[in-house]
Amino acid sequence: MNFDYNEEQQLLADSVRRFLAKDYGFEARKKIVASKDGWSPAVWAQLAEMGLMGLPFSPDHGGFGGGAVDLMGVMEAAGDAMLVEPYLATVGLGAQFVARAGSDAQKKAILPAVVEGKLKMAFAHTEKGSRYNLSKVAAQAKKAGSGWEISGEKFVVLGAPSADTFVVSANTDKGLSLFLVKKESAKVKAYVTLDEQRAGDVSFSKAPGEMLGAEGGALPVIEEVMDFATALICAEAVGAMKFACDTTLEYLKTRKQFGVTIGTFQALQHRMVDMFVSYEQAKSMACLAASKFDSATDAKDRARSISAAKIKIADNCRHISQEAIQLHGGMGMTDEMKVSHTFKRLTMIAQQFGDAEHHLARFAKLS
Amino acid sequence: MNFDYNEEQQLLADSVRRFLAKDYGFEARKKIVASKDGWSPAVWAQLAEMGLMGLPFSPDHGGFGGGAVDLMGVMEAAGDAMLVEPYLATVGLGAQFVARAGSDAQKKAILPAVVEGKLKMAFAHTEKGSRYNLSKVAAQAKKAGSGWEISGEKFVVLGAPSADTFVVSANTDKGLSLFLVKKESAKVKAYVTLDEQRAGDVSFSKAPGEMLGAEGGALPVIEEVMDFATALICAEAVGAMKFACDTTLEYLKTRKQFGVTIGTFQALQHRMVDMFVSYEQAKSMACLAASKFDSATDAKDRARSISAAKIKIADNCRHISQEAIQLHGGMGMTDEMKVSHTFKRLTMIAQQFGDAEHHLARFAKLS
Amino acid sequence: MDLNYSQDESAFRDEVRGWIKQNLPQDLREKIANYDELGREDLLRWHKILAKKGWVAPAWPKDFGGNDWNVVQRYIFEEECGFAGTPPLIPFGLSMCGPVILRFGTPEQKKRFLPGIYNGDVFWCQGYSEPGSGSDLASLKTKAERQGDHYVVNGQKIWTTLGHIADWIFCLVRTDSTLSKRQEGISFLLIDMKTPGITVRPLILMDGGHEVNEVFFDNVKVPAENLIFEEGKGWTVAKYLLGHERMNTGRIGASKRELAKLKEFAAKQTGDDGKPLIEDSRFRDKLTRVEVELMALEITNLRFLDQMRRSGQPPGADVSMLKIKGTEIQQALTELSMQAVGPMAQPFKSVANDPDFDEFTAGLAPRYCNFRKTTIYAGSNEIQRNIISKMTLGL
Amino acid sequence: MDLNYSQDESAFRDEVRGWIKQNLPQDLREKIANYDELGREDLLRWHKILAKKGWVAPAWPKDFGGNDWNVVQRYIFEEECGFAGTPPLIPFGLSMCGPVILRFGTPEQKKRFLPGIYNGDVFWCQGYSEPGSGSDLASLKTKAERQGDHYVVNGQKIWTTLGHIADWIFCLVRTDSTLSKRQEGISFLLIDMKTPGITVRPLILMDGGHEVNEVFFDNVKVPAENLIFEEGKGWTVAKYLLGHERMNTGRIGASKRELAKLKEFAAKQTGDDGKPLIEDSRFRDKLTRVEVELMALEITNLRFLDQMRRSGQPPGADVSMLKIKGTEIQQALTELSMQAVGPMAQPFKSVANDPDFDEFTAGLAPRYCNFRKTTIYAGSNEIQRNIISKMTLGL
Repeated sequence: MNFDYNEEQQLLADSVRRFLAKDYGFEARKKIVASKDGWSPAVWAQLAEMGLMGLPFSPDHGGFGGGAVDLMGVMEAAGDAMLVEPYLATVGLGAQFVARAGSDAQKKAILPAVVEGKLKMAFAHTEKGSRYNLSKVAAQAKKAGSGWEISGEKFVVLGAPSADTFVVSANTDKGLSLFLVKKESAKVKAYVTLDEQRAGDVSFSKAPGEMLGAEGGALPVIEEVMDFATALICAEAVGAMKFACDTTLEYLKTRKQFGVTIGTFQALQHRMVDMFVSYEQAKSMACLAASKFDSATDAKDRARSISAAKIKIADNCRHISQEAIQLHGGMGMTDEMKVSHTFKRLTMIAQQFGDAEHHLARFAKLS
Repeated sequence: MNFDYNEEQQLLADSVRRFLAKDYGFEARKKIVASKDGWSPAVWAQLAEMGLMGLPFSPDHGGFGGGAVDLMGVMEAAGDAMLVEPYLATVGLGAQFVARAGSDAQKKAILPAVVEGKLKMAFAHTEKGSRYNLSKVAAQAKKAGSGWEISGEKFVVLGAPSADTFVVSANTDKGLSLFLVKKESAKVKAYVTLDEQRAGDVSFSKAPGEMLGAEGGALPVIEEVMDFATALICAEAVGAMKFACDTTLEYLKTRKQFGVTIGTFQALQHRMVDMFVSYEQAKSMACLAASKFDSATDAKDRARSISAAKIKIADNCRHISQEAIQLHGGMGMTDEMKVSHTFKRLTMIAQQFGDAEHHLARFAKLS
Repeated sequence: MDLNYSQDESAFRDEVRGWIKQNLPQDLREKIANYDELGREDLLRWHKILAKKGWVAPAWPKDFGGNDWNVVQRYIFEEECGFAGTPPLIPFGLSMCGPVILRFGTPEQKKRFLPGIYNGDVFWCQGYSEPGSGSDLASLKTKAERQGDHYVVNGQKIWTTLGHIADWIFCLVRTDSTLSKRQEGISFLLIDMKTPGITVRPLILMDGGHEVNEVFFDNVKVPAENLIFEEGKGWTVAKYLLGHERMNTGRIGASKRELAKLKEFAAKQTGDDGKPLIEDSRFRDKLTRVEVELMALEITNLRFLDQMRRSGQPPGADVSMLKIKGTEIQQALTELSMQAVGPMAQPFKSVANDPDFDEFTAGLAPRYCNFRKTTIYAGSNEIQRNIISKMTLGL
Repeated sequence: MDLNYSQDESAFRDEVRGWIKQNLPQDLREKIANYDELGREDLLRWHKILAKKGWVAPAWPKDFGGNDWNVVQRYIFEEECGFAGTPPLIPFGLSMCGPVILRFGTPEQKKRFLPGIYNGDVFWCQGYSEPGSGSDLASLKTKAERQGDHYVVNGQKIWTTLGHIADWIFCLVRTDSTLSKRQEGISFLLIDMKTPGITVRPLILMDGGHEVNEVFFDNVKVPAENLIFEEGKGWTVAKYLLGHERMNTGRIGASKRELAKLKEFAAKQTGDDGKPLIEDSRFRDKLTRVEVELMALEITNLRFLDQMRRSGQPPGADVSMLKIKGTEIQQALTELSMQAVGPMAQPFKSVANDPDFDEFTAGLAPRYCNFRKTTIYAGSNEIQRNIISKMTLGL
């Protein structure tokens, strides 16, 4: 039993934090968000330089062979700084499919490029009306010569505008399958998300695709990768919650009304305490999610833990974000304060990859 | 639009309150609860004397032709004093079936006796495993000569130990029907309930019964009477909540710790405020329940309002009762304090005739 | 007890409802329905339509364009506007500055300012809060120094709603800093926003919207005749204003409209199980609990009105309860709307102004963000709890 | 990061689990499972079994029967007891009075009192709270006046858990009322419950149970040798005691057992739709949220232990968090158990001692009532929030 990061994990987390503190302060981030593409190639290159792209991939492809726990410290730092670069889309989603389901040739073709920061990816899966149901896909794939042609429309594809290669889910005669599709064959309608990331709706019309993994065997892989990404955003949420709690506490200690700091008001003190308790409980579940992802004995055990974690994270994202704004009063409502951006990211994390209700249903089904 | 009781209603409520304040104080009630039968014939006679038994029955049978709204003030007073006499069982349930579904002969035979306080009734309906589902009945009725023979086991029959006549639900070939069964033909296993009333499990074995209402047509009547009784306990809850709020406020103003009354602590102030807001919201829904029962245009409209009211009452019973105890600290836990008894009654009302979840489901179905 | 409106009240409601239906311009109706931002012209257009009808300031004396509506009629009118989805009547002129001038103004001030307020020719904003004075209003520092026939104002106001489109601002300023009681030495001043020395800086909210501003005063010369009531008696004026009757604190009409809309579009959303989302008990029960809370609040509000009508007393701390519950309900509705669309809540703004971009759905999450303000503004819900605790409960 | 126990820790857990399985008498196990009240003999029987094994006071020095378990082992032991459902070890002797005597007692006092505590021959209770001194302990008034070689005690204690079956009581008493600082002039005194002048009055709780008492002292003569530490230094002793390491504040083992039991019997209950209640999402989701909260609390607790083990520091305000969440979970579980049985929650006590009366089901609602105490006792959850606010957050 041990809840510390090991030395490597700690060193990496520290260096990411140092880098973000230096080059990714609130003002620097604001400029990046306002830039044309909404993310910074320089930051991206730096993250790759630090080894973050390769962290969860095999040394065979230039990576470090890490698991979800190895990424926790990084994601916490990303949550604190609210990193908008397509790290989750590429490392947490897109490339995970290649690593877990790809052929040796596919891995060789893609993973080293990802590790070096030269290739960005995105997972095009959600469709209109599928909500959080992972198995509901209308997109179709038809055999065309030695390859496939993919047709369908995907929505809210995280990192779509910057992706070089998409992992796309579509049905063949044998069922749900995955395909690699180049950006040239995808039509992306880009937008900024509430939490200032870039995403898009992506349509494919007879787009040439290369099958990834077994035909008709996509669902378990999708579940696995989504669980992985969910564990990552749980850790990211913990980083963002920590900032929200710390900055609110700081505000209570400095903001004066009626001649005293507002932190002397007992009603606010008790609510601040409840925020911190929420944070600790959420952190515990983020630990569970990451470590169970790495160590679970079977898919059911894994999925159950991830859903349990996401229930708590979703509930506590709401609690902490709402209280952080309320206790800040008007100032917390303004775009000028970092905490309002943290509020937006926490709000989105609560729903991303399934809201509390989705995971309550999944948890019950798995019990 | 008018939220006051009319003069008659107000006079009656006042006289009930006066009587209960004088003869049904906490100590007097304690003695009644501890007595062999757990209720007081003297109080019962007094309630009849004041006209409470006849309130919601037709003048044809000696009553006053009142509706649910006319009973609100009485039930609020009963909730404040925590009346344990089988008033709800007789006037709110048993005799209501006779008044609403009975033949002229049955009305004549029963209602005047009820109005005079000479006949007590109970509704034997709930069975093991039926939970709050009103249509699930296993008891059977078979034709036997000109009458019927009823067999089955009923649970948690409110007022069973004191009932002279039972209204019993049972299935015939034509479906769910109601029957009048005399106490001599019923076997009652009596108990005290958590909230210090008397109830019992009642079994019938080929008990001679007289059909009440149309054969196979019982369900709409049961729904109607249960809605009536639900409206009554909503008003009763409001009376109990009012006491819980008032006595807790009083405690906050008198109990000293750290040299000051604990009502000076802002965290407690805000919680006390939330209790009062809860009370006002609950009271509004009790008004809705009673007045919609009396004025609803159809059964669906009625049922929807009653379920909405019960949802709010159930939620706020929990909120107010739990906070009342917590803010009282240890003292609130003791049998010596009236508030602990109010806690128990509010706890039971939250579940009686369907908990919040039951009524959420019903409300959704009716919308 | 009768929860229904009387025949007269019902007739009045029907009249109001019918008139709004006839007179609310379709484009304004749609802007509201789509949660579009309303500009100065949109707001004043509806204001003027109501002014022409004589319904814009019911509580004003008849001589100044008011009418004799009782509290119930005023409530009905406001709730009908809310339920129909009319543009809001901006309160700063009509229900704040106007009543103050009516109560404390000189005949000249009344003649000068009231018609512009009534007719919607002059757009007002409010200069109360300061960076250091939020909940603790009496600590305000903006200074006004008497110099001959004018005051020279220096200082800063914040949270000035619509200050960027306003013509005039009414301010609480400190005219005497030497007094020990902070409530003394405060004065109530009317200031033309075009006066040299005034700078308005937008405060963008987290949803990207521009509603509020900082207003800076740098040696702003204000004619002494713009002082309302006596110098140093501004706190009296402010207290009168705060106690001024407001009927629609709970915003029940608007919440009913939002609830109906949410139900309608939740029925069109698909749940995880492929059925309409509204049939999913997990979503439905959250919705039901808000619906029930709103039903309760409407009755609570009517109960208070009934009491007011009968007692002739202005509402007390009851208004605080309506504020607390009303804003909680508004927030719950915006949150459920955002949750109803599931993953589609994420998109915020199209990069290339894509005409297909679903602006309505994309507006739901920002709206949720924006509505966090409701429990903060107009006396935060914590302050409302303090008020009830003190005034109603005597703690 | 590794959330699992090490091989050694797992082996230890298996050893404890196996031993409890072998040594917990079946009748005691059933009493606990049925929520029966445990009497003095029941409690002491299990105490003595553990004492014989040498496991009754792990944190005591080895010389006095303790063992070298580290914090994780102690936690494991306590959680295994909780999960298996053993009778509780009454803390007044073993983890309150004992440690105090070990720290502050004279060699004579150690020799005289510790064996009885350890072996379970002497049953202790605690005399801290008074009617006027609950959360504000330092305001206590019970007086002890030195007269020659003894103290004369007058006053009243309240909430004395198990005082009616206790042999001895340790008390905080005021030996000097002249000092301005209320924490001074308090002394820590051991009193034989058989001493003339002591009256124990039951305080029946709302579930009908007799757990707590009032204890009245009327000129009770206590030998001066029963004073612990110096006269007037009782507050030092009390603070030491409050800071004394407790591992099972969250009572996670017991809650896991209750959760498993609740799931099992909710599967046997019928929902409104005729299916097992546990498949009803309305019930199930409430259960799941408690389950998840408990999973989180277990990990939070282990995180704190891991920190303690590494730092060698006693737990700080973290314990307050475990108390808050642990008791909330316990209350939620009792409430869900009551709700699970629906209308069957009403029966409380059979009138004619009917042998068929379902005592278990009838015990659920009273248990819910009884567990309201958990957020009140041992420092109410409000006090715990004050502690975190001050100690952890620096507010």
